[in-house]
Parts: sequence; C-alpha cells; structure tokens
Amino acid sequence: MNLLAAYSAGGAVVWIVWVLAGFACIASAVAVVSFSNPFYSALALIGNLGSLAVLYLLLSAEFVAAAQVLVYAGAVMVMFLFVIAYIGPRSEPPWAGGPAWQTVASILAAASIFLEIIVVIGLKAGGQLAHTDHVNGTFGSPGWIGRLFLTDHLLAFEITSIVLLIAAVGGVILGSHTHRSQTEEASLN
Amino acid sequence: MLGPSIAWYLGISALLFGVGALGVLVRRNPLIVLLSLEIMLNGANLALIAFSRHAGNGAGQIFALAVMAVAASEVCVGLGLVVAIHRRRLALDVDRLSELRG
Amino acid sequence: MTAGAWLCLFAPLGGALAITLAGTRISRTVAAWISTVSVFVAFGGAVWSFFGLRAHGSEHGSLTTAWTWLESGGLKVGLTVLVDPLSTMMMLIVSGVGGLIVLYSIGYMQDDPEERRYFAYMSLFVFSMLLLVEGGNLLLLLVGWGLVGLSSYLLIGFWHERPAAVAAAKKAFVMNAIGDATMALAFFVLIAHTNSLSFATDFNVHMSSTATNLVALGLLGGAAAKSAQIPLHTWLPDAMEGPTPVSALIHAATMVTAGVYVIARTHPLFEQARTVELIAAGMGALTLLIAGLIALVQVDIKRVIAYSTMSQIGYMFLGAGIGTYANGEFHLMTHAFFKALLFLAAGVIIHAASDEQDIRKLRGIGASLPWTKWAFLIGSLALVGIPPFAGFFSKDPIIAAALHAHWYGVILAVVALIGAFLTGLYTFRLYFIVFGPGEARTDHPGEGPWTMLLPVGVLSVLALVGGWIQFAPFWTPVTRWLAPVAPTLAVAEPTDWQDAVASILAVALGLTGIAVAYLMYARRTVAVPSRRKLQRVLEHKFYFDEAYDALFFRPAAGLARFLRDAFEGPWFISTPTELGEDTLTVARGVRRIQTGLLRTYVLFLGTGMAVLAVVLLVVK
Amino acid sequence: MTVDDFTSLLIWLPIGAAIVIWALPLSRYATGSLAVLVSLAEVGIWIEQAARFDFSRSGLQFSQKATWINDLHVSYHVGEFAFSLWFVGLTVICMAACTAYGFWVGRDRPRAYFGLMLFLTGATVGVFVAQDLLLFYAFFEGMLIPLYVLVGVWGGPGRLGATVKFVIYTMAGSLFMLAALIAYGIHFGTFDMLSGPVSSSRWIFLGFMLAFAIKSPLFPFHGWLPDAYRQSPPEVSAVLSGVIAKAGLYGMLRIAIPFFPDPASYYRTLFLALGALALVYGSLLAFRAPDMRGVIAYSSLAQAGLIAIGLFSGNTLGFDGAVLQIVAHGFVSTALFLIAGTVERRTTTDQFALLGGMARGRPALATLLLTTGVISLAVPGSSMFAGEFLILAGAYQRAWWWAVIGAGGIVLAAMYMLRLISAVLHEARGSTVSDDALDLRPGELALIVPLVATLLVLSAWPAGITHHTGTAVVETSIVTP
Amino acid sequence: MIHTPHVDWFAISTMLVLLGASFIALLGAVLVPAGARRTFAATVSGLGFAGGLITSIWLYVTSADGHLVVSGAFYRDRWTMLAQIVICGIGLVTTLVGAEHVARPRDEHIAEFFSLLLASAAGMTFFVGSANLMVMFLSLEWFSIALYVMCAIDYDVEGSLEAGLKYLIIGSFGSAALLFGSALVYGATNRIDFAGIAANGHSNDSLLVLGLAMIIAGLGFKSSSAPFHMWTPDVYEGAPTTVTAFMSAATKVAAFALAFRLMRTAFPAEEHLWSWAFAGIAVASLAIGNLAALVQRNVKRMLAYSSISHAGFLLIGLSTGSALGGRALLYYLIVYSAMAFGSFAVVAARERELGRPVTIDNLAGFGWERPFLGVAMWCFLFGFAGLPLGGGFVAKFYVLSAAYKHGWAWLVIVGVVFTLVSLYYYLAVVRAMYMRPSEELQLAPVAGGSPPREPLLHIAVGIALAVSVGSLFVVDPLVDLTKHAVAALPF
Repeated sequence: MNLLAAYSAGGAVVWIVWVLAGFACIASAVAVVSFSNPFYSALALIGNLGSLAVLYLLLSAEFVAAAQVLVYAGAVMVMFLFVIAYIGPRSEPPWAGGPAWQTVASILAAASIFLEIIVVIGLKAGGQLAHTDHVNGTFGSPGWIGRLFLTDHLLAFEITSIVLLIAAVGGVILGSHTHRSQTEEASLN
Repeated sequence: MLGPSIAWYLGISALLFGVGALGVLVRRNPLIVLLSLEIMLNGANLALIAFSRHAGNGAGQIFALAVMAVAASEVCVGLGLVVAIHRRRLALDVDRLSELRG
Repeated sequence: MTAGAWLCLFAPLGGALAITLAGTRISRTVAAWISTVSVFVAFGGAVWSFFGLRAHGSEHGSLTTAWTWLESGGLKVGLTVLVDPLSTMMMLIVSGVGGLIVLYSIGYMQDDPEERRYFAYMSLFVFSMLLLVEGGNLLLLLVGWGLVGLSSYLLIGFWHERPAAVAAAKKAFVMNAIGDATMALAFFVLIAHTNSLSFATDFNVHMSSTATNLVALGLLGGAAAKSAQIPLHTWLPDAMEGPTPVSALIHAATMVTAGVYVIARTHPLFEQARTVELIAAGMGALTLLIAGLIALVQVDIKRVIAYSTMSQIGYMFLGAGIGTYANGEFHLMTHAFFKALLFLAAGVIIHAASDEQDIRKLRGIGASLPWTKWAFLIGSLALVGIPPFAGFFSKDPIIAAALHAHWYGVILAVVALIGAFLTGLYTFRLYFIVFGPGEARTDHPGEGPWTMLLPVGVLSVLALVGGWIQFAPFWTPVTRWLAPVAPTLAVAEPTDWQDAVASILAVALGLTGIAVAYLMYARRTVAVPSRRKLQRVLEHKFYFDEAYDALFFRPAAGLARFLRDAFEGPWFISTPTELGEDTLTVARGVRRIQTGLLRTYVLFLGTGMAVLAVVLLVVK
Repeated sequence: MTVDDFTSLLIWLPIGAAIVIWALPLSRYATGSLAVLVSLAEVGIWIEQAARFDFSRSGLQFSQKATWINDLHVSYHVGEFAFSLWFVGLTVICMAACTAYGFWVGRDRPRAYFGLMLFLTGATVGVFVAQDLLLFYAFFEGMLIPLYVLVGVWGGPGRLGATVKFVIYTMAGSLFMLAALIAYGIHFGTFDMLSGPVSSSRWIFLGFMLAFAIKSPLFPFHGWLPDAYRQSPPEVSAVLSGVIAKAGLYGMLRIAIPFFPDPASYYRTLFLALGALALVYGSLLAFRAPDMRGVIAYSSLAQAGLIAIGLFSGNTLGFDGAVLQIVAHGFVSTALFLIAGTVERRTTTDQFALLGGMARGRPALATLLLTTGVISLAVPGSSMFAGEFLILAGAYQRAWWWAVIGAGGIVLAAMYMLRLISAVLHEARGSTVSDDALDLRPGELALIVPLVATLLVLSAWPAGITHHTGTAVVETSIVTP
Repeated sequence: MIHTPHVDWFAISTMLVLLGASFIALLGAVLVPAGARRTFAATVSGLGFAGGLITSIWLYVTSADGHLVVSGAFYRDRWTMLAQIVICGIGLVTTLVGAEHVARPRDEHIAEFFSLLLASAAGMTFFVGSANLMVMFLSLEWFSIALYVMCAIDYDVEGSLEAGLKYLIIGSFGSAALLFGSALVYGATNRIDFAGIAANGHSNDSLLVLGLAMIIAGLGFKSSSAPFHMWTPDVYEGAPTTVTAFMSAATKVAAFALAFRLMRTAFPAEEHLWSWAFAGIAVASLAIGNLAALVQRNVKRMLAYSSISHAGFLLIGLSTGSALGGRALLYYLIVYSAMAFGSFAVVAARERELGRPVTIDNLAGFGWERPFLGVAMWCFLFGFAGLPLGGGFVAKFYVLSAAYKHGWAWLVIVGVVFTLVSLYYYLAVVRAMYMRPSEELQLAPVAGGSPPREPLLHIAVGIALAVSVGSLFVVDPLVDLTKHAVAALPF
C-alpha cells in the first residue's frame, strides 16, 4: 500500500487498480470453475492468485502479497501442474453428471452463501466498515510480520510448520508407494 | 484509506468464496475440486487481510499466511490422493467414487 | 367341647393329606380305611362337641380362634370355630352320614384304579363341609363354601376320561363360582358398613335397608347356587356323572343343603331383609315344583333322584324362607338320611348292573337285589312323606308353617302340596319301573360287600326312625335345641289345625301320587299321558341349559373370539410391529439421502450452513 | 458385615457370582451347581432378613446409603419396607426355582445361561429394594439386559421377534419414566425415594405410569406379553410373569401412588377402568387361548388388572390385598409355567388340541397342576382368594361396580383355569402324550413342590402377609377425596 | 530486538511428547529395518501416548488455576488437560489395536502410520487448548490432514481411497467455512483471541452472527452432526477400522471440548443463538443418525450412524451451555469414547478374522466363538442404548437432566424417543452375535482354523470395557474431574 499509495495521485488510481484486479480475480475464479480441462483451470488459478496479490498490496499487506506469489504461484501451482501432467489432462464437461436437482440446488446453495455474506457486509458497509484507521508505514512489512510471528503468534508459526511437515509425510505416503505386482494383487483377492 | 472501502474488498472475497463453493459443488474432477477449494480459501484470505487492514492489527495477515501454508498442505495431501487413485486405475470422477453409500 | 370340634374339623383333612403324601406307598385299601376312619373320628369329635354343648346348655355357643387368617386395616378374620346348636347338628349330620357313605365307597370303588385319589377327595370334601358348618365367621363360611365346591368339582370329574364327567364338573364349579362371587359381593357390602364379618354383627344398627337387602341377596345367590335352586340349578343333574357315593354325600346329604344352613345361620340378616327371605321361599317353591315336573320324565336313575333332591331342598328353602328355620334344618337332616339311602341303594343297583343307569334297562333288577329293594322302598316312602317314615315328620310342618304365613304362605303351601303329589308320582314311577317285572340281570351276583350293605342298612333304619325325634306340634326337641340360634319366626308358627290340615293333605296327595304311579307304571292300566310338547319341554328341563348356553356361554365365547380376532391380533399384538415397520420405512427414506456422491454431501453441508446462518441472522 | 449390608448382599451376591461364572471355565455341572447354590444362598439370606425384620416399625429397614452421583443428588440407597421384603422373597424363591429348573433341563451354554439368570436375580432384587429413583430405574432396565438374551438365545422358534418386541415395548415405557424421573428429580433437587416430596404434576405421574402399565401389563399395553410368554423358555416365562411383571405393580405401589397423590386420585377412575378392562379382557382371551402358555399369559394380564384395581382403590384393604395378590400370583404363575415346561418336555407341545389325559398314571403332575390351578382360580381359602377378596373389598369402597366386575372376573378365572386343567390332564389322551411319558421326576418335584408348598402356607395364613405389608407408608401420602 | 514471549514449555509438554514420539517413529520408517519396524513404531507410539498421558495428568493436577500461556495462544487449564487425558488414552488403546494389525499396505508404512497417529493426537491436544481462532484453525487442520492420510492409508482398497478423498474434500470445505466464519468474527471484533471476541463482540452484530453460524457449521462438520454429517458413514466405513476407532472417539472429544469452550469463552453473549442452533442440530442428528442406522447391514456403517446420533446427545449437553451441561458433556465424552472405540475395536477383530467387511449377518455366532469380545460388545452396545450396563446410562441421564434443568423438557422427550429407536439396531447386533447359530455362517477365518490370538487388542478392548462399565459405578470421581474442568470456563 505504502509503495503504491506514494505513487498514486489520490484514490482514483487505487480505484482503477482495484477494479482491474478485482475483475481479473473474479473472472479467473469463474474460469477455474468452468473450464473443462483441469490444465486450463490450474492456469486460471495462477491468474487468480496474481490478481489477489495485487489486492493484498492495495490493503497494505506487502509481505502477504509476496508470499502469495511465491508460495502459491511458485510452489503449489507447480505441484498442481506436475500432477496434471502426470495424470494427463482429461476433459470433463463442467455442468454434467448427477441429477439436475442437485445442480440447481448447488447453484442455489452457493448463491445463498454468497448473498448472505454480501447482505451482511452491505448492511455494515455504511457503518462499522466505512471507517478505516490510518496505519503506520511498517504495517504489513516483512519485518513487522516477522516480529509478530515471533512474539504474539509464536505458537501459530510453529504449528504451521508442523502442518506442512505432516502434509509432506502424507503426500509421500500416498504418492510414492511401490506398484504391486499382478500376482500379488491376485492373491489379495 | 484511499480507494474503495473495506466493504468492496469483502464483496470480492464473498464472491470468491461463493464461486469456489460452486466449483466444489458442481465439478466432478477432483483436481478442479481441489482448485475450487483453493479459491474458497483465497476468498477467506482476502477477507482476513481486508479486516486486518480495517482493524489495523496484524493478526489477520498472520492468519492469512498460515492459511496459505494450510492450503498448500491440503493440496499436497489431495494431490497425493489423486495420484493414488490414478494408480489404482480408478476414474478421476468423484461421482464414480460412490461405492460407499446408503 | 371345642377340642371335639377341632378334632372333627381336622381329622378328615389329616386323612386327605396323609393319603396324598403317602401316594403309592400305601395300598388302595389302606387309603380307603384311612379316609373312613378319619371321617368317623370326625363324627366322634362331633358327638363329643354335642355332648359338651348339652352339658353347658345349648344356648352357649362358643367361639375359639386358632390364628388370625386374614387381617387388613380394621378387618380381622380368624380361623375360628363356632360350636353352637346349629353347627353341632350340622357336624353330626355331615360326619355321620359322611362316614357311612365313605364306608360304602370302600366296596363301591374297590375296582377303581385310582381309589386313593377318590378317598383323598372324599376326606377333603368332609373337611370342607365341616369347615363350612363350623366356621365362626362369614369369611370362613365362604372358604368352606368354596372348598366344598372344589371337592365337588374334583369328585364329579373323578372319572376324568369321560368328557361328560369333566364337563359336568366344570359346570358345577362355574355355577358355584357364581354363587361364591355373589356371596363375596355381599361380604364387601358388609365390610364397607360394619368392617366385620362375624355372625354376631348387629345389622340393624350399622346398615341401611338397601345395604341389608343387598347383603341378603348376595347370600341368597350363593345359597341358591350351592343348593341348586332355580335359576342356578342346572349343574346338579349333570353332577350325577360322578361316582354314586359322591352323589349321595355331596349332591344329596350335605353340600347341596348348605344353602339352608346359610339362611338359618344368617337369619338375623334375612329377617332384616324380609323381602329377600320371601324370595328365598318363593324360589324354593318354584324349584320344588319344576324339579318335580322334570323328574317325571327322566330316565336316568340318578337324575331322577337328583331332581328329587332339588325338589326337597326347595322345601327346605321354603321353610327357611318363611322363618321356620328349625323345620328346615330338620328336613335337611331327615333328607340326608333318606336321600343318602336312595342314592346308596341306587348305587348298589348300578354297581350290580355294571354302571347301567337307564331305568328302562334296569327294569326287573329288583328280583336279584331283595335287600336293596326294601331299602329303596323305605327311602321312597320317607321321601314321599308317608308316616311313619322320616320325611313325614319333617316336611309337613314346613307346609303347615307356610299355611300360616299370610296370603303368600298359602300360595306357597299350595305349591308345596302339588309338589307332594309330584313327589309321590315320580318317586314311585322310579320304584315301580326299576323294581317291577322285567328281564334285567345283574352282572355281579349279590348286593355287594358288607361295607356297602352296612351303610345302606343303617340309613334304612335312620330313614325309618330318624324322623321320630320331633313330631310337631307335640314333640319338638329339635326346634327347642335350635331355638337359641335360630328361633322360629312368629309368622311361621302354625296352629294345630294348620298342622293337621297340612299333614293330611300332604299324605293324601303323596299317596295319590303313589297310586297314580302304581296304575301307570306297575299295573300299566292307565296309560302314561302322551303330550309330546309338554314332554319335550320336560325332557329338555325347561330349556334352562339351552337358554344359558345361548344367553351367557355363547355370547362370552363369541365375545372372546371376537376380541381375539378383531382386537388382540390386529391391534395390540401387531401395532408395535407396525409402528416398527413404519419407522423402518422412514429410515429407508432417510438412508436414500446418503447417495454416496461427494457432491451431495457438500451440498448438504453448504445448505445446512446457509440455512443456519439465515436462521441465526433472523433470530438475532 | 452388618445386618444392613444384607440388602446390598442380596443384590450383588448373584451379580458377583454371575461374573465369576462368566470368568471361570467351569464344567457344566459345576456351573449349574454354583448357580443353584448361590440362588439358594439368596433364599437363605432373605429368610434371615425376614426373621430379623421388625414388623412393628413402619419405616425403612436394612437400609444403606452411599454416594453415587452427588452432582445430581443421586445416591445408592437401598433398603426394605415390609412390602419390599415380600417382593424380594418372591424374587429369590422364584428365581431359585427357575435357576434350578434350568439346571435340571440342562440348558446348553451353561455358563452364559446361569450367569444371566443370576444377573437377573440381582437386578430384580435391586428393583424392589432401591430407594433412589435413578437406582430404581437402573435396576428396572437392568432386568431387561439378561432377559433379552435369555429369551433370544434359549427361547422357542419365534424368539427373535418376541424378544425384540418385548424389550422395545417395555423400554418405550421405561424411557418415558426416565423423562418423568428426570423432571421430578431435577425439579425437587433430589432423587431419593425416602425424602422426596410429593408432586402434583400429572405429566410426571403419567410418565411413570406408562412404564409401570407396560411392565405390569395393564390393558392396552400388553402387546408384548403373548409372544414373550410363548416364546421364552418356560423358566424365563415363569420369571417374566412371576417376578418381572411385578416390578411394574411394585412401581405403582412404591412410586406412582405415594409420590403423586393428587394425580393418582385424579386419574383413579382411568386406572381402575384399565385394570377392570385388563381383568375382563385377559380372562376372556385366556378362555379362548389354544395353548397352556396362552392361558397363563392372559391370566397374568387379568391378574395384573385386578391388582391394579387394588392399588388404585387407595385404601388399606386394596393395598394389603394387592401385596398379597402379587406375591401369591407370582408363585402361582411361576409354578404354572414350570409345570407347563415339564409338560412340554414330555410332549413337545403345549397346544391343548394335542394334549390331554395326562392325569392317568401321573399323579404327581396331576396333583401339582390341579393344586396350582385351583389356587390360581382363587378358590375360597386359597391365598389368591384372600388377595382378591381384600382387593375387591377395597374396590367396593371406591365404587360398587369395580367389585362387581372383579367378582365377574373370579367366575371367568374359574372358566379358563378349569379349561386348562381339563385340557392337559383329563379326557382322552392327546396325540402327543405317549404312554411312557413319565410322571414328574424327583428333580422336578424338588423345584415345584416348594413353590406349591409356599402357596399352601400362604393359603393357610394370608394374614402373615396382609398384616405385615407396611403399606401404611404408601397410604399416609394418599389424599382420599 | 525481538522479545520472544515466555513459553511455558511444561504447559505444552503433552504435545511435545507426542510430537517427539511422532518424529522418532518417522525416523524409524527410514532407519529401522523393515522387519522390526512395526514393533519399533508401536513401542514408540505406546510410550509416546503413555508419556502424554502422564504429562497431561500431571498438568491436570497442577493447573488448578487456569491461565493462558505462550502469549495468550493456549489455555493451560483443567478443561484442556482433561480432554488431553482422554485423547491420549484413546491414542494409547489405538496403538494397542494397531500394533497387531496384519493388513499389508500398512506394513509398508507402519512407522508412518504411528507417526501420523501421534501427530494427529498432538494436533487434537493443541486444538482443545487453543485460545484464539488462528491456533484453533491451524490445529484443526493439523489433525485433520493427518486423519485424511490415515483414512486413505489402506490405498489398495478402493473404499479407503474413496473415504480419504471424501473426507479431504468435505473436510476442506468445512475448514473453509470455519475459516471464513473466523474471518468475519475477526472483522466484527478486531480480535482473534476468544476472550477478546467476547469482550468486543455485540450479539446484534450481524457480521459476528454470520461468522458464528459458519463456525458452528465448521465444528458441526468435525463433530459429525446432522446436516453436516454426510461424510461420516462413508469415511467410517471406508477407513481402516483402527483409524475409524480412533477417529470416532478422539475427534468427537476434541470437537466437543473445543466447541463448548469456544461458545462459553468467545460467544457468551450469543448464548441465546447458539444454544438454539445446537439444540436444532441435536434433534436433526438424533433423527437422522438413529433412523439411518436402523436399516444398515454393515456394522461399521451402523456404528457410524450411531456416532451421529450420539453427537446429537452430546449436542444436547452442549446446547444447554450451563456448567451442568458441561459436566454432562465431558462425562458423556469419556464414556462414549470408550464405548465407540471398544465397539470398533471388536469389529476390527472380526474383520481380521474374516478378511472382509463385517456385516450384521457375518457376526453370527461371534459372541459364542469369542466370548470376551462378545461380552465386551454386548456391554458397549447396551451402553450405547443407555441401558444400565455401563456409563452410557448415566451419561444419557446426565445430558437429559442438563436439558431439563435448562428448561428444555421437549428436548428430553426427543432424546428419549430416539433412544428408543436406537434400541432396535443395537439389539440387532447383539441378536446377530448370540442368537443365530454360527453354523449359519458360511465364512471361515482367513487363515483357517481358530481365530487369531490378539492379546494387545484384547487388552485394548478390556480397557475400553473397564472404562465403559466402571464409569457406571465410579461416577463421582469422574464427575469431580469434569467439575474441576468446567470450573475453568467462564459462566
């Protein structure tokens, strides 16, 4: 935020950036959901992550924005793409399968969740959420984040590392097992 | 604060959450379902960061960072499962994985 | 004195228990003798009590309590024995006649494979009957009442392979149970009003007239059932399915006359409920008439005597009902003698004829049974009331007393006199048919062992002389003996003139009856009138059985079947199952939600969340 | 160990023995002997207790209290009133006879079987001595646990359906009792049955009564009864109708009536009517039942109705009579079911159409069946008569028609019970009765004779119970309108 | 200079012990030869859980006055510690059951399996003590991810994979909901710590209420309450039975212990909302769980539905929000976890014997063949049904009492009615075990001959049996434990 705000000539630029990033974000999300090929969906998600990073920047979360690009776009998406490549992309019509009522109900459920949130936020938009404090320059900076991680949220920081470790172990177990020979499988059944 | 107020960001966040949920609800390819879940988590992340900005404290950002790690972990395990399913030569279709029911 | 009464009471019970517990360890003869001796011991006890009571003066009845039998709240009922003139007289009759009949049974039953059981039952019966007459309060009376019913059931159904016997036994028991029930109801009224079941209760003070009437009605119901009075009489003829000594003991001499005893015993109550007492008298009159009519057409030797028993008990009820309790009791006693005699004599005949009871097939059997013929004749004459036989002395005073008792007494007396004619007719119809000329042969030569003949002989004597101890109005020791307990009502004290008229008319009508019977059945100079319709009515015993069957049994059985088929099965048994089935149907529906499709699950999760959020937001 | 421990001992001795039997790999013979010995020891303890019981005091005796769930004011509180003593006596004696019967007929899987029988003994005793509502409820349901298996494993061909129905039906009632007792206990802050106050809540009363009415059973709630009684092994049927069903009546006497005097009198007519209906309906169905067990089952229904009439008469006569009647009927139906069992063992059936003529040559069987039968039909002088007499005398004081219906019931009882006796013992020999079917064996006599002897003793001296019921405790809280 | 906060290492020693054991087990997967791996890992796991048990008991004893540790992220109080004790206990018995398991795929990954088991238990012990939304979410994910992997670890079996995938996707959806709810709550109050939320929140703030609703949905998913329960039967059925046993018991303890604390600590002002919400969910769970269980043939699946119905009872305790309800909830959890674990362990034994899924039909004669397991199962099932053959009886009484005291007589009636329904299927299992002759059974043990001897499994079942039956008799000591635990929460 600090960076961008310094170069912006007032709110108008921010608005423009917001509109572009927000549009890109939503459009890529919709694309992820509606592409029939998972490969394209994964690529669309990268766009989504990127536009989100822009929004984070607008919200003065520099470090998070950086992490978003590094962790997600850099690591997670690579993993995705690797797996998709390994499996081989196969298409699937996005709205097919299952009873029609279920599709309709799904849309209704998702829409109602969205609407509820929107309505509540809309109710609050004029009041509680309208006013936002000024924050000082260090807000969102890596140093500030690091300090928080080591003081107030030390435990969370440690836990996060453990979660990643466990996931790694899990991934290894599930993804790396040796192939069983045909005879062995026959004897199993 | 310059530009749109927090509420606008939250609007995007809600929309992301809704679209992600829709993806989980309607898609059958587990890979795309996993991607949709990422979108949901990102929606939540956006809300966290927006609120963090709104409140002026760092908890939301820290939370968001942690969520990223969690999302990565889920993806890791999820992809591991997808690979395992693929190796069992099962269809990559959540509708076909319905042996357990009733 | 009371020791004698206790001995009298428990000796037969001891006999019954001893035979039961000994089982097959004793021979059949030993069992028979145990029973006989136990009853004679009881007789000894009765005699002991009698003389004890005489020594103390007859008005002093005495109560002794062994232990408290039943106690609850303020109600306290003891196992109490009452020794007073009435109970002593009954004890003597029961144990005396009973002893003779049990002795007779030794000969009569000697070929039966289950003799032991028979004698155990007999002893049990004597115990029950003694408990009935000695019981010092109403509840104990009811206990005895029920137990005699039980023993009667056991003995009627003694030959339990015979369906008819079993059915008759059940019928007797159920009929008597009805009587027990009405009696118990009467006691409930008494308890509610006086909280006591003692004989000495002053009913006047504690009870409204309605209550008194109800109690008396209840007692009368019991009495009628036990004494086979119309309308609860149908069991008695069927009860003849039992062995003949049983008929003699239970269904002639003792149990069936218990109703008369009860009325005499509870006369203070009945006098408070005079209407009910008169109903009892009317009931007796009706019974004696109807029974006499039915007896005219019966062909089973024992059934004829059974109907005559009903008829004679009708006389007793009549007497007790109008208030001459002593004469009722006196007739009870003489009746015990001559009716037991008749049955035992009939038993000899049946025994000799190998269980043949149809009088048409017995015709001419008298030729081979000379002693029995005489005994039967004595009994018949006593029954008809021909002087100097016992019946004359006891029956005619009842008729006389009725004559004295206002207008209704006259009606009753007229009925009783018609009954006297019928008695002569049916008794001698039987006599002349059986002992008339014919070809029937006995299968067993002779008239049985001495154990059979001795009781018949003794009873013959008693039937002859037993009435001589009282000849109203000249000589009334029985009445005086009973006066402290059951004084005759003034309304039933006939004048000498009425006595004379009654006696003359009764004897004359009785003789007429005999004469008609002679002409129709012995000489056969007068044809038996043939009125098919009337005869059919009589043969069907006025359709009482059929009516009860249609009115009570079949509706009850039908109702039971209806309940079982229409309610029990469809509703009470299957409703829980059906509820379970319905639940399972719902459950199958619930299960169908679980499609196995991941997307459905997520949908539920999402929808649930959305709904929950909306609800909370709205409720907030 | 003090005298007060006897009550607990009565509960836990058999349960402990059950666990021992399950745990130790004893032989069939040793298992059975141990079980019978323990159940006889129960009888012995009970006799000792009865001898030491002070009938002149009306309060609770042999009581013992320990904490259980302090948080909710629930305690382990046991003890005996005079009437509880009789219930316990009924339980231990009948259970001893039935356990011994199981030994005699040689039930397979003896360790499981005898363990369950002992467990059942303990739980049933517990019901009758519990002085805490939750404890009572625990034992009340605890009885079902062994019963479910006993019926389900050792029962007849239709046992599976019968046992599920039985358990679920009775649980339906007792779960509502659970709701009711929670409402009562939480509202008053105590579950103690000694210090608990009276309540005027009709709903709570009805909750309790539903459980008791199903257990007893009263008229429209008897759907479980015919199947359960027909399909159980005979000794379990005997326990069911002789002892278990009495728990429902005990509940009315101990809980429903004294704790809820106002509702009890408000609904008095209803329950008197249900009792009367049960009496008439049960008697009529017993009269048409085609089998021995059917007759006994429906006669149990009728008797339960009669006893309910006594209890809801709400006066001394009714209560005393009901207690006596419960005990007497307990023995009667136990004896009858055991006899039915011996008949079934000889003929493989209890259908009247296939039976008959068993009296000939089998005097012991005939005598015992006859004696029990006539006591059961309340022939005057029997203990059942004494009970019925007091009950109906009490009912008369409530209104005359109850007594009249009850008296009608006596006549019906005579009809169905004589029918049973005749159908088994009399007339022509049934097609399943072979000539060489034996009379009762000494082992069987040793089980049944004590029961019948007890009945005869009770017949000779019913005041022994009626004068020592201690139901004054129940009555003091009764508001008679 | 960063002043790292004081860390009360002792307060989190349970997790440290478990995590340490987890890492050792993981090392074993690499360093220990394949033949000894099972023994090694099982031993490590057993020692780890035993150590965790000791430390958590010690912590329980020494944490009479509850307080926050590690800069306000974790509650060191008796509520946490009691839940930890239970979780460690479940872990210990799970180790016993898992130590003998002879299924092949997991033999390859047996050390990883125990490592994950320890890790997920460690996550749960964090979860129940978490003091802010972030730690709550992270530790939730921690143990969830471990569980996802454990569910799918039998990856040669299609059902196991299916279960893993279903659990993962639905679980992530639930986590996302929880996360978004947390974000909204954070937005409404600017705080993520529970006490701060309570201090800053307004019960009429729709943002807060919406967040609360989403959090409830997320927790409802974890506690498998209807309508968030749909994954439960499939996952319980598909997962290896040892895992199911662990999951059914430990996850419920964690979810309910946390839910009660969260509601009481963070949302006391919204009690009127969440108590009704939980009551409604309770009714739905009771209805769906019990009804669907009626028509199941597969025993694991039936037990899964039964666990949904028990979630309903637990929710009754939760919905009262009172101290009494809290005690009832903890007591119920202790007893329930013993019964649930035990019953699944018995199913596991049968499954190993037959080598195929256990249905009602192929339980026939089981009670006679394996008397101890049969009796144990008998006790568990009757305990589930609330019959007085174990603490299940007291537990049901307890929660219903709490409901009544809360003024919810209707809830008592609902509970009672569905208990009645539940009776049918519990009895059906007993019926199958005892009342059908085993000759009807056409199956034979995989290895042939007599069923395998499994001393450790028997010990585990014995422990569960002891807890489930013993809790009927020693109620007061247990209630005292829960009383102290509840005293740590604000009322």
